[in-house]
Amino acid sequence: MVRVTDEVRRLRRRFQERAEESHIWEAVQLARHADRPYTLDYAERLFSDAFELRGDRAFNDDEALITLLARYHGQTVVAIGHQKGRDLSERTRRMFGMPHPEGYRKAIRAVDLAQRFGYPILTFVDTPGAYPGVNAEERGQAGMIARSILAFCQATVPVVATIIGEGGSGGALAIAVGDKVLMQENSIYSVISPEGCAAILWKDSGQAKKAAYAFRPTARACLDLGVIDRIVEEPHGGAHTDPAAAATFLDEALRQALSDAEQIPAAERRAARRAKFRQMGVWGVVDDGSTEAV
Amino acid sequence: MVRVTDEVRRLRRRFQERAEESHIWEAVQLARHADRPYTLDYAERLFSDAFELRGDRAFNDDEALITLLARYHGQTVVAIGHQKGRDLSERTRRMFGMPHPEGYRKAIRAVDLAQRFGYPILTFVDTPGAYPGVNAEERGQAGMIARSILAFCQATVPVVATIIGEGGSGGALAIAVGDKVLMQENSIYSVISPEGCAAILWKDSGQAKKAAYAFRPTARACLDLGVIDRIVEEPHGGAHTDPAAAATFLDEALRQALSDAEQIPAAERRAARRAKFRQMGVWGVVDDGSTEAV
Amino acid sequence: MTPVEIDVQRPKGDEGGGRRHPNTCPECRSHYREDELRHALRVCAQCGHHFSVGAYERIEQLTDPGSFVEVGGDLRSVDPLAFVDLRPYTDRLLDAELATGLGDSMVAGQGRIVGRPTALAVMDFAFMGGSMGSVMGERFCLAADLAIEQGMPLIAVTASGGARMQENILALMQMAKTVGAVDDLREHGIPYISVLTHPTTGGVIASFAALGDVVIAEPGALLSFAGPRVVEQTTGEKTSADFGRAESNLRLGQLDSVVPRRALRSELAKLLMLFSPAEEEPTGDHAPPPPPSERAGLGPAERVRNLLRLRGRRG
Amino acid sequence: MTPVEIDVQRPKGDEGGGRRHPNTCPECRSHYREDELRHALRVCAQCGHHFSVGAYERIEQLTDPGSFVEVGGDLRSVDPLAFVDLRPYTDRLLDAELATGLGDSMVAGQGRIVGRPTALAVMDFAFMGGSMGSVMGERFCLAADLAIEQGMPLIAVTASGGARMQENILALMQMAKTVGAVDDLREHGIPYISVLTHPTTGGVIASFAALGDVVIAEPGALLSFAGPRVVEQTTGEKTSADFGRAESNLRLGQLDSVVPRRALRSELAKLLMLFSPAEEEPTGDHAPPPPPSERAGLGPAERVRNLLRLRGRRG
Ligand SMILES: [Zn+2]
Ligand SMILES: [Zn+2]
Repeated sequence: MVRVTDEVRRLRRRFQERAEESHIWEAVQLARHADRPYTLDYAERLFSDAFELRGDRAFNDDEALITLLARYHGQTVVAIGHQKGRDLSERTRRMFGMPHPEGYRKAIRAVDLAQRFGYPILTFVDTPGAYPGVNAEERGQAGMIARSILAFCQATVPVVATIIGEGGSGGALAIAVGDKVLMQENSIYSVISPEGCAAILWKDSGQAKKAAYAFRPTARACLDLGVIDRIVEEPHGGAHTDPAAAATFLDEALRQALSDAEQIPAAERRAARRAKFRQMGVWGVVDDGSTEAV
Repeated sequence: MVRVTDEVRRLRRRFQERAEESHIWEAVQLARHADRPYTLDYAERLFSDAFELRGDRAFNDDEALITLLARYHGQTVVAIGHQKGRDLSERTRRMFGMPHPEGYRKAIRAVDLAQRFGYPILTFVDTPGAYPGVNAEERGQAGMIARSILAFCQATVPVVATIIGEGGSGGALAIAVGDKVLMQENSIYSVISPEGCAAILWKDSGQAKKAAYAFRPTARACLDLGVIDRIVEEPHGGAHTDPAAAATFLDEALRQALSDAEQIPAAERRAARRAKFRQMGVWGVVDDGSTEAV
Repeated sequence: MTPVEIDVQRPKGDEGGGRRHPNTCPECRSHYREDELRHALRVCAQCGHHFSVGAYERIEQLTDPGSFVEVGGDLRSVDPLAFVDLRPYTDRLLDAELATGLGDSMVAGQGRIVGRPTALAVMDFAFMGGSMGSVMGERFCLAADLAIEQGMPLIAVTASGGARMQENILALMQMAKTVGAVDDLREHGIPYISVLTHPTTGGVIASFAALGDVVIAEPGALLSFAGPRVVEQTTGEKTSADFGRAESNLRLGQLDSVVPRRALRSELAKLLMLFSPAEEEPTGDHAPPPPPSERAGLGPAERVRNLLRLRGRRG
Repeated sequence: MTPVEIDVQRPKGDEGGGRRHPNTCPECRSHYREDELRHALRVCAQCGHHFSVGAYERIEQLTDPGSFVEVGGDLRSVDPLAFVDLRPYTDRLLDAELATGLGDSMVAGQGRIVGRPTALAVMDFAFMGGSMGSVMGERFCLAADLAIEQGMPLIAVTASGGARMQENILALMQMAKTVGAVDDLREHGIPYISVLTHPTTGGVIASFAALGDVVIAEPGALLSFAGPRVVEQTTGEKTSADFGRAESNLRLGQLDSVVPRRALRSELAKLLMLFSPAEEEPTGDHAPPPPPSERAGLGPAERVRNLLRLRGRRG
């Protein structure tokens, strides 16, 4: 009695067929690879000049999230990205790419700057999630994530978001609401980490692999579900095997996506972006006539 | 050789003549009188309904500055005011009306709300100044005052500011940029407290009375200098002798000022408010021909 | 109990374990008959503890009798990912609907509060821990659509453990989708009041719930992005007893007000008045909340019919 | 020394008292000839201490030779309040002009940096402690006007103890007036870069100085609303050695960057490029700062002539 569309049936069949595909766990591992290129690695290769915009003008400068004013193919853009660290000291300083509210406040400031000068925004998403600490909570982690999402909704400049590693939960989405959303081939994007999902649903975080198979945080699943617009190729073996090649693939995809986003008239862009996300979701309708099972 | 206008000469003569008028120090004392009505005392009498908007959505709720959504003569307004305390406990809680950055951030939030819904803004200024503590500084006191002033500049809704007690320095100005600026008869408005001025210029804060005579923080001087638009009458002996009567005088002045501010077309209001403050200041011009001494 | 709850539920007064009766106060152990608890708006007469309130009962508490009309009541979650953890998602959905009589974790529609029309989006924690999936997101958007179409405010009442893991990335996208609806409200100058009840955490508090033009909460409600258990397990930090509680959130600048349930209807009526145009002076009488009665909108008969259909399908 | 300074000056390395020669480094006691210090951009070769730089010398350091044209140079402070403290305000003004050769605490105008046109508003701490009165406020607005009229960015370089008490409420209003100019820049989409140097406090940091689209500071600069002495005297709190310093402000989120003086010109050139339209690719060469030379704009002869006039008037 719940009427579902052919599209839902197709999705279910596709996912059931691919139940054990090895790529899922491989992607989880590659997305988290210690040598995977981070935001600044791509910034160095993509931008001819860059100036780091630091600080939230309220509390501190959260180095887990960086914002840049940068020149990209002769055009000024604002870049916003999570930033993990390479060695232990940098990892600690950057909190493993997990922002506090101040990081999102800085992102909002960067969006505001882009908006005032009409600069396109490029975001690079790579976080296990927002930092789940007492101080972060006390300073309004939830509200600041919400306000960051809202800032991206309100922007009338072109926004292209790319998941370049871990797209973890609301902490990722906070800077991932774009006119175009891309995912690198071996990046992951999910509502919770596989470990977190396993801990809750299987009552055992050791079942992360099982959880990953079940909830499919892969680029391919996201594309199938209409959540992203394009998968960006990586060098064979993953982006870390050849960062320069990965940057070249990313560059080509970003230029195309930016060009597509720029086609949308500025006056319609906010409504169009809203409409894009409005259609995300799958549901059925209770219906007297139908006999279709989910 | 510095050419000055007749207006400057008039001002100087006027102030020199009034050098010792007793009202200056009386106003300083009345403005700080322990029983003087505060923002909430007027809010109770002026508004038929009110809902307190609390919190800066970032760090805390600064009770030295309050913001209200309120109904004023059948129209919804946003009210923003410093709030001193009556007894020691309330005074401590409200930091004697001296806001931290969070207070100004809350004010900015209230301005944003007013702006989005087209509600006029009424402000009530009554502070010795922004709180000069280490924590306030570390959380960006200066920048937040600047951003609050900017928010008032940017608003396109009508803004009426009234100095109801102490208008102390940048902490007062942060919420005092209005289309119309009023001062109660016995309120004061100055760049620094008389004590602070005395401590710096006379090297002796005990010389506050002398400083007050010199720098004239009175409503009359502010009116003469073009800084305010109107002096609001108080009951004989000061507002504290009859708060209800003081509220009635204030009500009449606010209605008139609000009505005047509403005459300015919304599209011109931001530029008009900017122009109003742009003309504040007095200077001379180096000129070959002139022989006029300052 | 749904899986989501383990993230957000902090035992209150009964750490010793053991299932308490749902009508026994977890704070003071007072026990109430169902009708007396319902009549008391599910507030403990002894200690003021606020029990959970279902979506339809909340709507009864707040709106004028007979004024509520539901939208999107025919939407149902499906299972595009063919998600199976310890049990299939489709089984969990069916159980939730059978147990609660709800089609999902939010009821959307419009009604009147002391005479003033308003759109409503009310969550129910009993449906899979108030988790946010595709249906909840769409229902919230439908409520926002109503508000925009008819030029009336939107009031959301939340209770949620966060996003629904079984819909994974689609659940996450509901954060963007619902915030987009808030953006739509803002672009149209429509007032939006958010009422946070125990618990509101995860993806819900980090999206539309935090973005009310006015944000109020019920006393004692846990309101945080990460629940206390996640914080302690992930960071090793200890959380205090008032961690994430409404009162802490008020002190920390995240809320405009903490309003006891008995005052909620009149406070919302005042806000609706304040957000109404200057010409329109308040006309409604400030009557006390209507006595509990049959829920408005979709009738119980129709609800049961839907349930039977679903059961029939699975049987 | 002007009165304002006692608010902001924290002795550095010479608490023992005693006047040091202005070309003796307060940090490491190295002493420099005037020409070598000037050539070194007034940065101590031994320890990196940044000495104060006058407004015209700063303009020389930053702009392409001969490119600077001043506006508002003929404005002079007057004394509407007939203000007398231990000395009349008019005497203080005259002394300041004679001592510094400046008409007030800010020089405004336009110039080019590595070929890119920009408006400039540069403060001088030597003129009454860089205090902000009516003339400074108007000059800042004139610089903003220039930027808007010619569609070029505005760069402000600040050094100030705050508002000028002798103009009392008119000085306070310069905060609103200069922020209004920033609002004007924003409404016109004009980039605004704020460079904060030691010290920038009080009404200046709490108005236009804090509002740059990009805010950078020189190393070690004291940047606070209340100076450390006021904080300690008013609240009884102790201030640490790094209280209000540029490096603290960077850590606390108030700055985008702390830029050593030697890198300032090239960093500003990069920002001017980044803020330039997409069509226009950078053309200027990234040449090193020009050697010290006669200041651009209003010539020294003219400046001296003005001084003599003023002196003549008073004599
Ligand atoms: Zn109880
Ligand atoms: Zn040195």
